[in-house]
Amino acid sequence: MAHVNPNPKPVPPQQETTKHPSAWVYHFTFGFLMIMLGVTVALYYLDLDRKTGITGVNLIVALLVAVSKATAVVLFFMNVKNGTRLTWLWAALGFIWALLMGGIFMDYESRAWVYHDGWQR
Amino acid sequence: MSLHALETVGVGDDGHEEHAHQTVSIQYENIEQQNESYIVGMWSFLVTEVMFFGALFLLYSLYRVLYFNAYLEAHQFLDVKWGTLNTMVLLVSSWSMVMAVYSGQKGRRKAVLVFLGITQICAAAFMGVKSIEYSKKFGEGLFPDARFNYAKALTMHHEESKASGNVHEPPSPRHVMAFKALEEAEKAPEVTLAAPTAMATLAGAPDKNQIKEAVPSAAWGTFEHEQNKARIFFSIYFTMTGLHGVHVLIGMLLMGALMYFYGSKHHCVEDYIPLELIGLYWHFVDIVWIFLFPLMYLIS
Amino acid sequence: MDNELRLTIPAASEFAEQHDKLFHTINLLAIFFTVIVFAGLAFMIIVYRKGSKVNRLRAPSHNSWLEAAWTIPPLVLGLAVFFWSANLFASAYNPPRNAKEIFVIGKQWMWHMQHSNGIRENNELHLPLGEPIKLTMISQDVIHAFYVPEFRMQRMVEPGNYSVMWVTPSKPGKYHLFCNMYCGTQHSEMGGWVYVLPKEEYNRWVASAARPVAAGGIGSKMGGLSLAQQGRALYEKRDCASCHEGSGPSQGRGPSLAKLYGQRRQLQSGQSVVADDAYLRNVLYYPNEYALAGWQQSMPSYKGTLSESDVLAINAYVKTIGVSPVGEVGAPSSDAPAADTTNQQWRYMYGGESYK
Amino acid sequence: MSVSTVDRAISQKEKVRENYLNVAHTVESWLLTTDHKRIAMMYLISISFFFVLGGIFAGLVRLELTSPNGKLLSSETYNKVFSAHGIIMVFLFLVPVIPASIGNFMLPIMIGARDLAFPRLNLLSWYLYMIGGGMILASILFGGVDTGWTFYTPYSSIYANGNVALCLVGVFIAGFSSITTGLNFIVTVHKMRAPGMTWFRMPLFIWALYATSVIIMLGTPVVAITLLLVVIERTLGFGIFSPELGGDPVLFQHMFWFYSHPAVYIMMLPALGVINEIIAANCKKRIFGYEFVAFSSIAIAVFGFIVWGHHMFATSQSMYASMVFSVISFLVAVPSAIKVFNWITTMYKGSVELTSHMLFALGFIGLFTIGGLTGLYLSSIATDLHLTATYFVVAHFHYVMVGGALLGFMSGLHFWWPKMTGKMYNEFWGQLTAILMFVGFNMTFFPQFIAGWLGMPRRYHFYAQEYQVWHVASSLGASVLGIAFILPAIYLTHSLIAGKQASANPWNAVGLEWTIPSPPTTFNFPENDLPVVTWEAYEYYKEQHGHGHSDELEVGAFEWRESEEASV
Ligand code: HEA
Ligand code: HEA
Ligand code: HEC
Ligand code: CUA
Ligand SMILES: [Cu+2]
Repeated sequence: MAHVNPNPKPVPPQQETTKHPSAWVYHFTFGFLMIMLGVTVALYYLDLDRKTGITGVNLIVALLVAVSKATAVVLFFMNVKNGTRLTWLWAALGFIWALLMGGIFMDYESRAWVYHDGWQR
Repeated sequence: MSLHALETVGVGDDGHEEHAHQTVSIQYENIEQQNESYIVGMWSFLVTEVMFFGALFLLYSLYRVLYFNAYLEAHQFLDVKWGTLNTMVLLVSSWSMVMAVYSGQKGRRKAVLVFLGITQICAAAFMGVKSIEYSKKFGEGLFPDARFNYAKALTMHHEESKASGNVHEPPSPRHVMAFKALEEAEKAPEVTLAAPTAMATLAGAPDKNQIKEAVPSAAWGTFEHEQNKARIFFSIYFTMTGLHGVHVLIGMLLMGALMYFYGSKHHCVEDYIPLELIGLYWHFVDIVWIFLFPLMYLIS
Repeated sequence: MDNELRLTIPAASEFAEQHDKLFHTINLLAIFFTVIVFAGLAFMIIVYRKGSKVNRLRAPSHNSWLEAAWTIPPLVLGLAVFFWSANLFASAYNPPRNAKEIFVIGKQWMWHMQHSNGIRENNELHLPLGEPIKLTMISQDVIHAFYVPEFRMQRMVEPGNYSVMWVTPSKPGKYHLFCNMYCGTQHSEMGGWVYVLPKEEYNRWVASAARPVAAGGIGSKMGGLSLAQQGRALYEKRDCASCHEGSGPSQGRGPSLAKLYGQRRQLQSGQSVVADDAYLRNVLYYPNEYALAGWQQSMPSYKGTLSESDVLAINAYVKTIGVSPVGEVGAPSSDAPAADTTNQQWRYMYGGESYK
Repeated sequence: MSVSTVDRAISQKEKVRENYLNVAHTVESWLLTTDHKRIAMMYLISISFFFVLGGIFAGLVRLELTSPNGKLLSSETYNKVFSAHGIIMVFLFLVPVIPASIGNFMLPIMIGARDLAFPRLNLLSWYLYMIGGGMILASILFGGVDTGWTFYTPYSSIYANGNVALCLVGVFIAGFSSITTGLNFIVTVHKMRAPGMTWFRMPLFIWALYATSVIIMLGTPVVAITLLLVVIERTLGFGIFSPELGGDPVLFQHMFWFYSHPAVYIMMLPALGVINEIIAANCKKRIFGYEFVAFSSIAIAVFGFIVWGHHMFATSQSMYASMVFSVISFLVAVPSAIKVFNWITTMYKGSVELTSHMLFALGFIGLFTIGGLTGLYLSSIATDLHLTATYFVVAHFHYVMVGGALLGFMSGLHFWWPKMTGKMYNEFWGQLTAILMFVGFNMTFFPQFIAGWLGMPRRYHFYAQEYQVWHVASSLGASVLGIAFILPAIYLTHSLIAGKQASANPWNAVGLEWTIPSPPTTFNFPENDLPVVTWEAYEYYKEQHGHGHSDELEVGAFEWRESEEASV
């Protein structure tokens, strides 16, 4: 039941500037993604935690790799360029998600502060 | 066919005036407003999707902190090779999707069809691999419903790796626990295996306490908690990958529809917006997997 | 119907007295702002009603100073209330060390109390006046909440997790005990009474409660044993000593439990934790989770064989090992005789007409 | 007045004029419509249905509670009844009510668009709502749900009787209906504003709807997935929240309130937005401090996301976390204060007309203030330890949800009813209802503050006798309130049949919606031409001169409208 606008207005001309990038951008991005995939898997077998003795390094590096992959997809594959209004929506989103994460972890992390170092000793 | 050749397929379709065939719905003033609205809409939808999966990632992280050892152990049941393969498949699909969108913008109908075809095949391959993985887990008793049997899985896993000569060390305490628990379970399966889910399955049954008392012997009791933590891992694993799989399936349906339209003569190739929207969606599905893969398969 | 319009409720704990001061301050604040708003509205309606002959010249449409004037006072007042309240809350959070410990177990739909002197009560709690009381509470099924309005205090009672609440009763009387977290069909009947008794009366109650029914007492003390003694009986029944400082065949398999409570323990996982109530409970239920550094984990789990109330008793005993003598124990005892009071529950809790 | 003669002349013409209601009469023309106005009306009807249902459950609750050991219902049934009341009222009534009915109708018109950005999505939203509502209804009718509207684990995931899984799936689907609506609004506000309609020319109602939509988009998916997990845990036995299965039940509360506190602002913000329109129109004045009011909506939306832990002060949540949540709860009260005081100041030097919708709005301000201020007792941790889960909380949230959001809805409904239906209702009955509702409401819920302060726990079927006085008082009030809700059902329905034709602008208000005929045509604007906006929001006076009588004042924007109307 979609109704059609019988006489749509013409698009204002100055808008016709957003260019489609050359296909090579996509091929390079794809290559980058594959390499990063290799890096993640290699990391897993290397197990930096054991190598460096610091717990969590591997997780952090793996997440950094994942974030870089995701960023590549968002920037190039999803072509985020005309997103002026959207950028803040995304920022808001990351902010809100961080709040949820932060709030819950704040609770669980700080529970021990009272019980363990408090009166009971 | 070389890439270049692919890109030039279907040039014959274009060459018309820009946007000439696109219809503008009544609520919009012009085609640009319509297109932008759709794109903003898709992004907003993806925002909700991110929160949707974000909540699950949060659960994942919290339990990972609380039950790290159980995570570490349980993730061994996920096969890194399959996972890597699936990641590769999805990345390829993402690339072919972006190429489809690219071709769509250039108005190359056949190239669109070919690239969408590649994407479809990748998606199908992804689901195929997933179903192999899933059925293996079902077989091992790792599906976290009432029949979840971690003891059996652990024992089988240990024997498997012994048979393949990977393990020389003695079994870990957890394995010992699993053996013991399994032994007991075999002696009195109906009681013991029911234990962890007694509460769940008997919700509302009047004799909850009876079951509770009948259940655990020492070894099983010790193991039950281990099992529960592994069970949480697998619950989260199945929920997240399951929902992701549902998204892949939906993507496949959408792409199917799209291919139908691009294949049929009446469709106007100028209207590449649906293609672009589905492309965005598909990349999002890909991104979710980009995070799922290291978090689920690569715990160290 | 109780025809008296009661607007106050006794403040029967030290916290309650503090609480009421805060409460009434917020009351004043709320009334103040409500009056401002209502008076403001009334003024505007009356003076500027349509058709009234007043000056409407130069009506303002914005004024940042004015905005600040009604942003900052609520902010400041709100923060003041917050600091007061948070302070009070913090003081109500950690029980003093000398608090008398009582264990509470919630289950659908009754309360079970275990005093450290061995007295057990169902749906009733007797407390001495003026002594700080620490309630360590856990649920066997869903979440409940232990609520005594006169104490102005409640805490959720969660499964798998001890929660602590403490009060210093400051007024003798008989007060309602409510379960204040929705827990199923008979949620509204999961409650009873809290008796705050002056010292002598309390001691008399203890004596009578300890005496068996046959001897004219209430008989809520099991076999005349203290909680630690009951725990000791269980400890012996389960043969914990065979590993812990015992003399049996597996002697020395487990660490000595002497003076364990409150110590810092090093775990195999690298963590170090304090041996508090939660630790003692979790070791019994999930020993492998709390495997000690330097020990071969071999302790079995007692989940399913020891109920929450058994665990509380055993741990009451464990806390005394190497600290104070507990005394010989007679026959081993089982779980408390949890009389099913639900039938008469309404009459018991709320009095008046008979139940159904 | 010359204006009304013009109006009357127009309304004569309107008798035959085509509008969105009479373009087609078939059932499909409704069920398959993509017209936002028709969808809004379908929403209005279905939401009203669920409100009556929820109201009947409320009546049962009040009836049962007149006696401390009520025998009308068994405990199990009582629990199912108040759960049904809460679930229906929150998920099927108050969350969608203003956005999906009034908002759906007014948003495109007020920003000057022919429809929402995605009309078909809008229709889908209604179908999702109906499917979700149907499932919730089915779960209540077959088996019932006795978890309360909060679905706390492990009770809901393991112990509860009844049809919890079906109900949760229903809530899940209803959640997607609000997500689709929110998404549609966001895109519409971003992309569909008429030429000249800048962000700061938008009516404040639109700002409120926008903030609401952002909350919906960011919060609803979280609760959707959380409830889905409970369903999975309950049906398949996956372990997530149940301690029996190694999970953490308090985690559920975190996830639930992460949505459900923002959700209370989903319910509140649209009502707060409506009030701006009413106050401006009935004082014939621009809203005082427009920017402050606009940004306070955004501030509430953002801060609203970080206070959820104030529902968990009595749980094992850590002391420090509780304090953080508490202090932010005090902060979130400030933007609300800004709104309240700006409204009062708006009336200063206005020309206040006590129409029925204005009476509702005034009642709203008073009751929201009381409700909001009692929220402060609860966000202060020490007092919350006494008051949490007592009738004090019940009274608090009815003050904000019924006294606030519901009266806000009534106010908006009365304000825009002529526009939506093209008919005038009886003003006397409207005013009477507003007063009756205010009185009945206070009679119902004020006693509950006292009962709560005396320690009366909520969700109690049986209770101690000393609370009976307050319960009886409350039930008495509820009967007045019940009557007050029956009245509009009568006179509004009557207006549809026998009401006077409404003119294009019966309240002499400004705003795009009053420039078009009542009821509007299918694509809202004459000749489908979008208006070009050259004026600010609430431009009631172009310039001021003279003193005293409001009738002497020049109503600037109105002059402009007169000439517009001539062309209709
Ligand atoms: C529309 C819905 C709505 C709204 C708007 C609010 C608004 C607020 N709510 Fe409420 N709330 C609920 C619906 C709502 N609430 C519901 C449904 C529950 C119960 C859920 C359940 O358990 O079932 C609940 C429960 C609830 C609790 C938990 C109680 C408990 O279970 O223990 C708390 C605690 O902090 C709280 C606080 C607040 C605060 C601080 C505000 C603030 O936003 C209020 C701000 C407004 C004002 C303050 C008034 C105007 C200001 C002035 C006139 C200036 C003066 C101001 C100052 C001095 C600061 N609410
Ligand atoms: C939008 C939300 C909303 C609305 C409008 C209402 C409206 C009302 N509510 Fe409700 N209420 C909640 C949301 C709401 N409530 C929630 C979330 C809970 C918590 C549930 C839980 O604990 O899980 C709750 C709980 C709740 C309780 C506590 C139950 C308990 O804890 O045991 C009570 C008790 O008095 C109550 C009463 C009322 C009354 C009298 C009305 C009245 O305002 C209703 C008036 C309306 C009508 C009566 C309908 C219209 C009238 C007719 C169609 C005429 C025919 C009907 C009759 C004559 C009966 N509600
Ligand atoms: C089969 C041997 C065995 C039995 C029986 C046994 N334990 Fe243990 N227990 C151990 C071992 C070994 C450890 C230390 C390693 C560990 O924590 O698993 C331990 C640790 C403990 C600890 C923690 C000690 C610390 O220093 O932190 C407590 C408390 C405890 N046991 C109590 C009990 C109680 C009470 C019982 C009886 C109900 C019991 N144990 C039965 C072997 C046993
Ligand atoms: Cu136990 Cu409510
Ligand atoms: Cu809240």
